[in-house]
Amino acid sequence: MQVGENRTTLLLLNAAPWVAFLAVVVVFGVLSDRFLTIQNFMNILTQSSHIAIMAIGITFVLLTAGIDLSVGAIMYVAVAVLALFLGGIPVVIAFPLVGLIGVALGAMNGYFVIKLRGQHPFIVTLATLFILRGAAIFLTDTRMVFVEESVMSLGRTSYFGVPWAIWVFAVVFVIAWIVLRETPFGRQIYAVGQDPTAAAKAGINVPRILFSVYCICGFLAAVGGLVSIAQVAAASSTFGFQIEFPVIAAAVLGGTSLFGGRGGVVGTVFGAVLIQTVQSGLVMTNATPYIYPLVTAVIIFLAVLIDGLRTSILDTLGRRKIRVEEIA
Amino acid sequence: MPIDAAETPVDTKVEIPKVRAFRRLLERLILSEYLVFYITGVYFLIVWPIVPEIASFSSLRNILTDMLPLLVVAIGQTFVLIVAGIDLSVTGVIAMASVVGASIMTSDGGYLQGSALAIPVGIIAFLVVGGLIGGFNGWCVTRLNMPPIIVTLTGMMFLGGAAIWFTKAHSPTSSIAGLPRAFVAIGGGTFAGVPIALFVAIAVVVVAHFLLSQTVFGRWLYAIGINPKAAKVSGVPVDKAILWAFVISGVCAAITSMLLTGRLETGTPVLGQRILLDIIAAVVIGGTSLAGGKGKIIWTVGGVLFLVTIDASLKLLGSSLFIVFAVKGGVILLAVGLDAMRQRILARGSG
Amino acid sequence: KAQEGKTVALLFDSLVSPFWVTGIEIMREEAAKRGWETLEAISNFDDNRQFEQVRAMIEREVDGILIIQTDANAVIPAIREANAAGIPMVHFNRPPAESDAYSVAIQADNRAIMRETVQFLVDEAKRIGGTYKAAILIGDLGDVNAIQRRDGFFDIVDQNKDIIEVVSRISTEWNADKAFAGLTNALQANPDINFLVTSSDFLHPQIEQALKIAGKWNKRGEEGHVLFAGFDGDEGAYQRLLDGFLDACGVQNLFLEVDMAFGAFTDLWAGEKPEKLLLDPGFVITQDNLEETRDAMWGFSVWKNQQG
Amino acid sequence: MTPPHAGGEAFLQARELSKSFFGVKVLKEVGFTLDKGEVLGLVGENGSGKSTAMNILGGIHQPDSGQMTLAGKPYRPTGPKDAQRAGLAFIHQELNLFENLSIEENVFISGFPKRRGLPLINRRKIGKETKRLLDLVDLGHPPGTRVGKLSQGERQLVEIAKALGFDAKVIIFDEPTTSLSRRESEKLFTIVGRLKAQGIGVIYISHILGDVLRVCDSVQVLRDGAVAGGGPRASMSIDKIISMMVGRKIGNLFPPRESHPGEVVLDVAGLTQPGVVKDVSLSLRSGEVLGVSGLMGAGRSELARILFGLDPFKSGTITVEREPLENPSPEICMARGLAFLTEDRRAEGLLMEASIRDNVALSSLNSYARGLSHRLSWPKLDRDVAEVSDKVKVNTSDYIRMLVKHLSGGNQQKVVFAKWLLRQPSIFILDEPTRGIDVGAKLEVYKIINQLVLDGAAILFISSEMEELIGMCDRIMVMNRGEVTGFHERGDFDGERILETAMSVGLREPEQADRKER
Ligand SMILES: Nc1ncnc2c1ncn2[C@@H]1O[C@H](COP(=O)(O)OP(=O)(O)OP(=O)(O)O)[C@@H](O)[C@H]1O
Ligand SMILES: Nc1ncnc2c1ncn2[C@@H]1O[C@H](COP(=O)(O)OP(=O)(O)OP(=O)(O)O)[C@@H](O)[C@H]1O
Ligand SMILES: [Mg+2]
Ligand SMILES: [Mg+2]
Repeated sequence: MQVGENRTTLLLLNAAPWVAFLAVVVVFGVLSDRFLTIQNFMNILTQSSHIAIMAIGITFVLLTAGIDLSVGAIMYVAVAVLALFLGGIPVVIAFPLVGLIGVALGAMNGYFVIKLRGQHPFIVTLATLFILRGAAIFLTDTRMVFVEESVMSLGRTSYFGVPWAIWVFAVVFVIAWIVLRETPFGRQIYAVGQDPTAAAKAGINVPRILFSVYCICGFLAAVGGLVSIAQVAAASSTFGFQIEFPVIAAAVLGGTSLFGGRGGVVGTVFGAVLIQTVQSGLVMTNATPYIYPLVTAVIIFLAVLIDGLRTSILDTLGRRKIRVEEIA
Repeated sequence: MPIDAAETPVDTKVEIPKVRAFRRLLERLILSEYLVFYITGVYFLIVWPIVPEIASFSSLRNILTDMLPLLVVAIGQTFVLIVAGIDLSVTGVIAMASVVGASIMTSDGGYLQGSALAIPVGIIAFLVVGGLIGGFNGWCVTRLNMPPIIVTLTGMMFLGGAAIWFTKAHSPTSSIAGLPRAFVAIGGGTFAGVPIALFVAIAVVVVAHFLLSQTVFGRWLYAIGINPKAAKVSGVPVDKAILWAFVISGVCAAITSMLLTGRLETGTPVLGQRILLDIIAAVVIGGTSLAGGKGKIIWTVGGVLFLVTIDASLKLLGSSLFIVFAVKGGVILLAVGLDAMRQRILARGSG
Repeated sequence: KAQEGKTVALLFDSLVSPFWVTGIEIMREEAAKRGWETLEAISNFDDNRQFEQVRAMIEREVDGILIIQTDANAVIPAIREANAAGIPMVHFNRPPAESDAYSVAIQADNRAIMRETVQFLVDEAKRIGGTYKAAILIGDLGDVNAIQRRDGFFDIVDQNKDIIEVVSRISTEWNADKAFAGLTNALQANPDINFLVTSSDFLHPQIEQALKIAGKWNKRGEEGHVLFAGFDGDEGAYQRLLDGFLDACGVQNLFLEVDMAFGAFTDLWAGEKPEKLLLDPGFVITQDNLEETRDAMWGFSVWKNQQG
Repeated sequence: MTPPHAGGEAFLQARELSKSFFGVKVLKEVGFTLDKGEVLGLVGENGSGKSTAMNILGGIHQPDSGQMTLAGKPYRPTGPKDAQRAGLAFIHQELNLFENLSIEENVFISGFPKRRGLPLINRRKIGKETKRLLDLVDLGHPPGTRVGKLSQGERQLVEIAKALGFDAKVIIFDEPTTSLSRRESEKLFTIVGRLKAQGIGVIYISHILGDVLRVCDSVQVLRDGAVAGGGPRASMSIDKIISMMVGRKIGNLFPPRESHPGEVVLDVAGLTQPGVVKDVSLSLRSGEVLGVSGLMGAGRSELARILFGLDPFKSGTITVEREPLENPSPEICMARGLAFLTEDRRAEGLLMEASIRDNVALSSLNSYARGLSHRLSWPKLDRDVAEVSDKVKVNTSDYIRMLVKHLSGGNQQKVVFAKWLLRQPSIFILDEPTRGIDVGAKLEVYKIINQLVLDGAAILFISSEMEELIGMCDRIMVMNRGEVTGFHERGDFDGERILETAMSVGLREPEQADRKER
């Protein structure tokens, strides 16, 4: 009986993000007649693309029950290097170099997380967050940095009517989806997140997996930085500041658990788009700017609340049942 | 080669005991719970010749008064970390309590402008804001099964925004000034030459230390941090104790808010926004574990002292923001590295 | 000269925009010219840290403190400390709140300059005819200057409600991504925006990008030109004036302000007591007076240097 | 059909393996041999080192000393992967499956076949292969089913299927039948027979000695980390194995006790929680030991947890000393004089990182607190802790600094006992109080229990060891699938009959549920 009710609740909780999304769209659609247009949908996707890309990266880390607070700092360092040192170089060379910087910085995180095992990645990446922000400030001297017209023009380029940022976003999403679902590496990430001891016993090289996910996360943070800078053209010392919050929120909102082993990039993308939809809806309805952080905070809070309820119900359902027939 | 080989044993025979003794001393130092005090001392001695001003009376006094607000909020954080939680909303509490308290006391249009009750009610408002927010955090964590990181993270975002909104509704400018002199004294005033803030901080330290080391409540907190399931089976009111840990953290943040608000003579919604990482870093550097079950007030005092000493030296050196960031990040890494090393030595020692 | 060998602390809260970067460079040059030494510190928007920096500078026994505080009220205790130590304090570009503590503030007359700037834009609008949909990019709501500029904007547009309707107030928090996203969304909601004012020139790259995407980045006189005014007077603004995309720009006279600030120190050391608030009247540079006024525009000299 | 092995050596050989954890020697120069096509049974008490020895074989732990050879070559795996490559498959005691993955993914997690030229998993291949393996163990689920959806027994079958998929030369089964019903166990024995016929070496660990004698060619007994004996099946019997395992006759183990039951202190009527327990009624008197017997998963622990307010129940009543117990929680139950010794002392019983004193004091702190501030009175607390710890003979003198994690299992169990003794409760619920402790410690525990009963306490004694129940209890209640299936009185105890009661409501025949023996 009780369990039956639980199952219904669970179904509702699982559907909750979609219901919330629908509600948000309907509310803003009623409030602003421009909201429900293809063009606006494109805008939302474009603007959420850098968050979504970084959130995809952090999904890999969260799946192993880790966390990376340094993504915003990596993003800033990557862009600062692009603007300051890779100015004259064509983007086809400059962008991969920036990606490499992201991988290197992610590798630093990964190295410390593995070496300082027993210390939560939270505190490790908190430290690298400080160090990398410091490095970026050192590079830029806190000045605003500008990128070349060749980078900026990408922010205005469309292929087949779809902006460049969305293409990048789509490519990252598809690759990430395939990697997580269809490659041995992806499935082993899930295994490590579920139970690292068992994973080690099954012969999985757990440190290697952990190291790789931080590299991926660093790489995608750099890519997110590129996508963002191509749109906004210049980066001040607040570039990427505290962006880890919406990024983590997007992943959690999409159903990726902070405790590892559960979630995926589809949900993450959904979460990122939902957050951006709300932001854009608030601007379109000319809402008072003070309310933005409040609304965002409330949305994240509700998402995690739902996740918490879902987890506890899953736990109850997962408990051993002696008398199975009574709950069927 | 053979000649060298013949000589080496002589050397090593002399060297080994010394090396061993040195190693043992080093291990003892690393294992010591007061490690951070020693490091602070060493650091101080290193920078002394570079910036002699750091040892002046007024500079030492500045270090002392600069550390008080950070210390109080870090003490609250210690309670939460001991139960294996974390409270990121403290900066939000600092901001919110600051503007709410100020809105009551301010002489330009405060709720109790000019009333004799203004200051007591204002102080109570600070504490109530902190206590309520802490209580809400604790409730979410214990009752709604939400991870503390996220609960308090959203709390931080929400309160930061709400504090600006609140200020906007109470002041034409971006902050609330005109606070009564008697209140301002809490942050900046002195009594018999001693900063009043020092009395406040000492009171907090003493009460917190007593709670943690001498009372049933303190034992409960440690037990929960080590193993909440076992604590529950042993009859510890786990949920209630965690709730109270968050309330204490909120109240401590509110006291810090009072100190800072008094010091700047202004209620501002961005107060403390940038010190979140300092707070957690200070507690962790002191030796309190993020994994719970381990922590002492005296350790936190050491961690805060260390951080503020470094900060003071960097300020006197006129260091750039880059160095400040890099040093802080490096220090956190160093602290976790030392802790990892300590764990390894302990495991070996018993193996 | 008695002034040689003086040490002055320059306490900035950030260097986010070219305005501050150029400001600190002009200060360093000026100070060097006068034979002063400078100590610098940046608070990264933390009031309490800045208070502690002031105390550290007092500790270092500097001869004067030039400060750019984040919050007008929260700086008062720092002024008191400086007063008590007998060290002159000068606020650059942002005045402190009213108080009994004594210090000298140099400030651009933001509201007046913004009024004048927007007035030029309104005159242009009247000249061209038709009705206008206006948008403003507002700065950080915790910054006095941002609020004064916003008020200056509304002073003028509110008088001209018959032809101008404000359809969008975009909060930027002095943050480039927020500005970009906000403007893009505003243009989405109101594709007919044709009257745009930004509270600071450092947001020009984002504005250009957003307008380009919306197909509205057109020169003065071209079809679909958006009436566009800026504030500060940086090198980007000069370039865009030159190219004809920007119609007007309220300029803070940075050279004058630095000169006023250092003059205030000299006066204070000489035992004089200048007024608490010294205003930089600023000026508006427009398409019409570009040639005559550009030499007073700090952005022009930066621009000239960049051209080599 | 044992094939000849190289140089007269056995196919797999281990010599003088030793291993310590945290200073405690767990394996003491253990050796064994395994031929191709041989089934070796490994038995011993809990904690005697069986799993540890196998973990060394499987590359999970490295031995402190000792050598191994496989097919005549030195064998020293540095990790599980190494062991797998060498041809070793391992079915762990604790299931090693990932609930968030599908059956096929679990089977291939350590090495997926890839699509030609691509780094992608060859789904078709793993699906087909998994299907084949699942057929071997008679599990009908589609290979794509998430393991989280499977029952415990089904998961154990998946583990077995996984090991079969390795194409191994040696397979280790560490207690593979704990969650299997008889029918599935039979299936497993057939599989073992087939492996044997294929020339694969099998190591089979189990506590069910009958099974061991049935499937194994030879048996090796471990005691306290050392080899206590062994030999071919023909030379072994259950009695002989037991005396090797324990080192003495069981009869001496239970100190005699006079019993004088008094008032009913705990009365349970019609306790029901859907899916867990159904209509449980019992009454417990002071000065009485009521044993609870049943097969694994009978719901005994669950019943105990409900009684102590740790789990909810839907209907029924609990009465303590004639007062009803409403909305029980551990705090309320403790205030009413109950104590609960959990079966999982590591996870629920102890603060491993804390000192003995902190552990022993934990449940009684409030009675040592004074004044408004609840300040603890340390001297009195320390004195009482030392007294009660001495009483249960915890083997250390430094109660204040010694961390519990450094104690041996038996001493840890005594600490848990001491914790509850300090409160002086009148009703004890003991769930497997002797689990994982050595024979000497067991005897101490029995003495403590006897002393408690003499002092008038009432004891609900849950145990899986039949001998222990028979030796210690005044009455034994038997449970199966969450229901009480019968009571046995002292003097009328008979292992065979109790076991019969424990299985009297067949796992697969719920319609017989009302047939109760009294
Ligand atoms: N990783 C470990 N760390 C510390 N101690 C361990 C570890 N693994 C096993 N032990 C200890 O080693 C001893 C032997 O354990 P082992 O698991 O080998 O016993 P076992 O014979 O398999 O018992 P059971 O029948 O209960 O499975 C126990 O006392 C156990 O507590
Ligand atoms: N069918 C099962 N499904 C899931 N977990 C099980 C199952 N059977 C046993 N377990 C787990 O194995 C652990 C060890 O079982 P244990 O030996 O305590 O069984 P038991 O005490 O005989 O069972 P019970 O306490 O239900 O009578 C249990 O605590 C339980 O978590
Ligand atoms: Mg075992
Ligand atoms: Mg049990």
